[in-house]
Amino acid sequence: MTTTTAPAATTAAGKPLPRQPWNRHLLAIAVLTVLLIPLPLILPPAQASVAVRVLIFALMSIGWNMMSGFGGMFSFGHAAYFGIGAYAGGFLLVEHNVSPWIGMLVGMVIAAAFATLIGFLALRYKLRGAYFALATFAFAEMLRLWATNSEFVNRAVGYHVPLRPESSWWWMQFEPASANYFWIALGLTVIALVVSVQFVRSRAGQFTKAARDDEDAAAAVGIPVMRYKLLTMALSAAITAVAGAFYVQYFLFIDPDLAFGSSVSIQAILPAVIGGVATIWGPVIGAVVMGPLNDVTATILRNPPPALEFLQGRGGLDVIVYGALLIIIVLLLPQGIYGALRKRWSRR
Amino acid sequence: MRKTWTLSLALALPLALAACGGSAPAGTTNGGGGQSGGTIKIGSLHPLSGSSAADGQQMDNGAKLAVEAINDAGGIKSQGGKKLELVSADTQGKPEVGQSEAQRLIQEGAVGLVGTYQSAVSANVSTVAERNKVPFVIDVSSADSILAQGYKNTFRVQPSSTVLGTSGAQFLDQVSKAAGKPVKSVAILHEQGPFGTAVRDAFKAEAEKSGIKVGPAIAYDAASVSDLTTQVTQVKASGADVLMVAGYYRDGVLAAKAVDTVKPALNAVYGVANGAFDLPQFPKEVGAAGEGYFDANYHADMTKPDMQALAQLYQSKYNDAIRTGAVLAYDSVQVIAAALEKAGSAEPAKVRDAIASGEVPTLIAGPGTIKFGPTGENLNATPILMQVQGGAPKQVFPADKAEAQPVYPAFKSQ
Amino acid sequence: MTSTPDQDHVAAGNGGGVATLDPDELPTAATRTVPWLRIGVIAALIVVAIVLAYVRAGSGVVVVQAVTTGILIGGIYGLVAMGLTLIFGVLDIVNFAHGSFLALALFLTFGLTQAGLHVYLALAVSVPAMFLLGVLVQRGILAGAMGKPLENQLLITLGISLIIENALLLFFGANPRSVALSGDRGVPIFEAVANLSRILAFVGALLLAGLLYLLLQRTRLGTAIRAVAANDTGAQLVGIDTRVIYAVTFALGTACAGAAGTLVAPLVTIEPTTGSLFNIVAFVVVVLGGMGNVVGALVGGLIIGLAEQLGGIYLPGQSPLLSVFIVFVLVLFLRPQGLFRRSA
Amino acid sequence: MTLLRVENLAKSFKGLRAVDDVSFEVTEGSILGVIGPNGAGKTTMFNLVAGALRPDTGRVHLGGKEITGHAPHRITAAGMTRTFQLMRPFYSMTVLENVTVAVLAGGAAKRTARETAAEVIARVGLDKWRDAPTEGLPTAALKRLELARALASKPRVLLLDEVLAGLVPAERTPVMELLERLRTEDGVTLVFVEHIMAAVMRLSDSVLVLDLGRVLTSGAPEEVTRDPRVIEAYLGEDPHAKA
Repeated sequence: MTTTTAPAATTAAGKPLPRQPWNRHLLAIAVLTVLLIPLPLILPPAQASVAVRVLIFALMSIGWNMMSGFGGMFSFGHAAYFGIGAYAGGFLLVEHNVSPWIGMLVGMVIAAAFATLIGFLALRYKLRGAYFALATFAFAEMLRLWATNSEFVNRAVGYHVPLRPESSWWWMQFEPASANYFWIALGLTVIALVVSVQFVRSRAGQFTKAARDDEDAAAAVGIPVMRYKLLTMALSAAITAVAGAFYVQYFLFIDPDLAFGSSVSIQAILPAVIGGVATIWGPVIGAVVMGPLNDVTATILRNPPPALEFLQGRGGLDVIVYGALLIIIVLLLPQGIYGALRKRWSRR
Repeated sequence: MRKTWTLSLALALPLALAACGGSAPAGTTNGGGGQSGGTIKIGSLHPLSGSSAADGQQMDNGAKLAVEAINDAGGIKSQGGKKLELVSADTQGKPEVGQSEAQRLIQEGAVGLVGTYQSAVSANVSTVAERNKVPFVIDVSSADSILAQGYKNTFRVQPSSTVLGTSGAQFLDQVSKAAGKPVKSVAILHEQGPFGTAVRDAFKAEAEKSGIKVGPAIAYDAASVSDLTTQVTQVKASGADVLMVAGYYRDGVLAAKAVDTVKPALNAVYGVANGAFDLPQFPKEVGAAGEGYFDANYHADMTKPDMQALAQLYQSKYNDAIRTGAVLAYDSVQVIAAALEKAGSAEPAKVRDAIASGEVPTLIAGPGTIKFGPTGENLNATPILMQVQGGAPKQVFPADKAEAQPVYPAFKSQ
Repeated sequence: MTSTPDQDHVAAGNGGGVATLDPDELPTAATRTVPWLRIGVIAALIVVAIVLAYVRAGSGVVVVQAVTTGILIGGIYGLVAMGLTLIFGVLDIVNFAHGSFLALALFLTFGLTQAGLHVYLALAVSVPAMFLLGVLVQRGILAGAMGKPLENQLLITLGISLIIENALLLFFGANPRSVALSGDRGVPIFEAVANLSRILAFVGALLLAGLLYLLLQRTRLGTAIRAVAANDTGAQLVGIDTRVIYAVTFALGTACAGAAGTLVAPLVTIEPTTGSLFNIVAFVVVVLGGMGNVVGALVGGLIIGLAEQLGGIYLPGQSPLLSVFIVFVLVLFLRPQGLFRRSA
Repeated sequence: MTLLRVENLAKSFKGLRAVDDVSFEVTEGSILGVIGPNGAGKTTMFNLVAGALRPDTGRVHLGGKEITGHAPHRITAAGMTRTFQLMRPFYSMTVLENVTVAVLAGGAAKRTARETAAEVIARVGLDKWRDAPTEGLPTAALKRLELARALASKPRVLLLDEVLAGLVPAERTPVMELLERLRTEDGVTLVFVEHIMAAVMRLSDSVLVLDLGRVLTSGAPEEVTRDPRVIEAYLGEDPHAKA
């Protein structure tokens, strides 16, 4: 009767529970932050602005990854949340002289509310996969079209952030090459990373992952699936909205295409997929790789090595190279860079 | 623990690499020039790829020709004959790319910038220019809002949307009255962006002053429109005797095709700053249907011998007909060069002051030289009226710029 | 099994509703029944929309013109969407490169007409050429991404479209080009008019939809394609080489883009980015018609064409795309499986 | 005392009556076996009771409270949990994580959840696989995981959908022993759908026979299996032969 797999409670006590990676992630974030703080002081200003752009990408993508990676709800419309963040910041600052920090918070709240609304509709009507993705896309596009034609948000003109005579933390405005921009972006990204670590290890995060893996089974163990999916979407939207709000203050300008265009949604997806979907580090690694890529190819082609001289000055070539690299990376590393690395580590 | 460190390293490494990859060329340029070296750099920011690449490449070529002309004439004489060097950048038509490219050009030592075609990109670049205190001369970008920021370092050679719309309405009124058939009502078809709406508003205000009835004003989305037949049918139903069209190239062609199909009873199709009607390829694309189309637009002055020479040079060098955008870029570089000459220094702040107080001859048709007002707007920027005659756009009004007489009503059949 | 764990799990997570494709497409007798009721409801809604447009515009001519234009444009949207829906239905790929294939065909047609060929004879070259390219792209690039998550495929096809569009820019320059159809003129339809070239493109779209339908319903290849769409593992078990079917289907879809490119060449300004104009609308049409449903794509195209044109009357000053997306979202929520696909 | 009471449950799919006027009661601490030929409506009935489907008519009471049409997670919270016929683990997680999620969903504190989960895992005999990813786990282990996950939410009523299917006979016995212990030690009430008659005969206090969506008969296992109508429903197949 007694087989090897028979319930023998005695073995349970001896085996220690496996360690969880969360604290290691947090430690890595801390180490990385310390390493990166001096970066803007080392980099030439043009590259420092690339670094800021990388951080904006990372921030957008950390948001996307939360909903679409950990939550499994593929969003092709994160431009909606990015744009809401950007417009909230721009609108409040330009029209009502409100600090960008407050604008950022307001943007987060509105984006979260909008995401909850879209999520409720999409989940209520049981949209999944490509259908869900296209629904999110449609909402982002509708926002873009609305903003383009709405007097309320200054139509297609959008907003210019007025320049201030002096640097100010409260107004988030500094000298153009100031390291402060990088540090703010770094701070926001680090917060977003910590939030995503804490989210994944939290009850909500575990429930969300369970619901992604199997919705019915999750409901059967007692998880209110809808509630946690909406929560995840709201959090995801809020993070991406932060990226939008910062974008406006850094680039000092926003218009409907920049805020809600479909290329924005792609920019939110790209780093996570390249770096590794549903991993903490994927969006960051992806942003670091893809962010400067355009500039690097453009730079190389501007002053090409002798072998490639014939390519100099041909418009569009850098984009071709970019497209080719994109395909190669996605084909060779379908689980993303971090996904591939992790696989190697765990095999060891 | 080891994993953590490896990870940190793996993350830090690409950043560092990217930085190196980016900075290497910057290093080479430091060796090659800057202000202390042999050349003075001027940045050219245009969309060399993307949907506006055709115009962007034209404009970049125009800027190149200007630099060559100045260098061939002995460079900047007040600075010992120093040569100019044009550093071109591709904005891809994207504001954020335009912004970082502008930053890069300034970092590489550009003492002035010209650009950029799209209003959104120009707006972003103007901010960069203002913060770095480097002069930026806008060749093409008509949105009024760009110069409404009170920036001190942004100048615009071409007329603003408001000027275009206002002059457009005046020209129409004058030409039709001269022909003895004053315009009674105008229907408007315009793209829905800031450009189209600003032109519409200015045109409407001015036309109504002259007692012309304006309406309906129909907007369309230039990026996605694929047919304008229904809109033109609305115009036909309204009974307007002139159709005003404010838009870009592709939609301008669609409008012309729709007019040809629907055949409304119009005395004229009248573009204001239309991106199609005054281009040489427009009659080729729509054929006889384009005959008689007006366009009130800033335009290269083909009555000037210098302009004719430049057009020939462009044709022989790039095997393409020069467009006004390229001429504006050419002029914009001339503006900076003249300022360099006047200031006797390549210091951006001094160049800026010289631009603000200077006066530069232009190849664009207008009442005079390029001269900037307090907001940075070119005070002498006005459009002229063009009309497609005999399969090519001709300057027809005002009389002193006319290559031919305006034909109004433009369509014989009426 | 272990090689594609993700796929299995995703399918399970989806409740099998979306990832596995249209069970209607199985060649059973029941699927041939025409959903008359649904067609009736849609037709009634369209009539109501037209009446409202008339009330709003106050001019019969304008509405007749809008309907005429909407239907003609809709046929073209349907044509572009047919290829897309086929690819989605069988390969489960959201193909972002579809518009750039169309652009490629536009330039090909331009080149051929420059060489003296009549526009519509260019079909004889553009369709096979695009078919071939489709095979190459599928075998060379996309085969490696089959069964991978949505986002991976999306980025790959995005990469392809970036390459094609910018290669066109590189080789042809950015000057807009055009193809003239000799003898093109306005043809009166009731009180409205339409260009001959648009009418011909519309007729071409109908013919192509018919051909594609016959191919899918009446040939062995079509049966195999439908079998793979319904259940690729099952199809494999009965001896269908799914790799061949994937390649052929993708190529067919690309060839549709090729045909569309040639047919619309006289109507549009030919630029590297022209194709992307059609792409977004085509996605909407695909969902509307039911993913994988070729005839549905045609009907969906007509509806979107009408929505766009009538929407311009309802919401003057707004982009016609806004009404397209409003219709889209409504359909998505009320009939997520598309207008012509049964609920599972 | 009656813990689960089902009254006149019915559900149709497109005109087909999958479940038709089914009523039964389960006393606390008892085991009810549900049998019936393929297509008898067992799984549909299960889904109706567990809240995965909403019944057209009829009521479900759990411990005196009506739970008809409640969402599955609310029914779980009310004390009734189910397993799935096809095993449905959270594929991205290890066995321990799977069960931990269920423990957390039951409202346990985060600090102790993993220990509790480990105990449950040990209890169902999954210790060997505890830290393994669910991908590639053998069927027997997955079945136990289904059980462990269901147990983690401390149900008063456990609905088991063919928990023994796919197991070789040697693997069945320990699971059956486990089920019995659940009843005796934990006082869990069990309702299980099963094809394997030996298990039904051994475990059930009473048996419910469904055929074509209706209750054919119910009663003690021995009586039911001798009922000619039951034998008829199984197409002349002697149900005892399966054992």
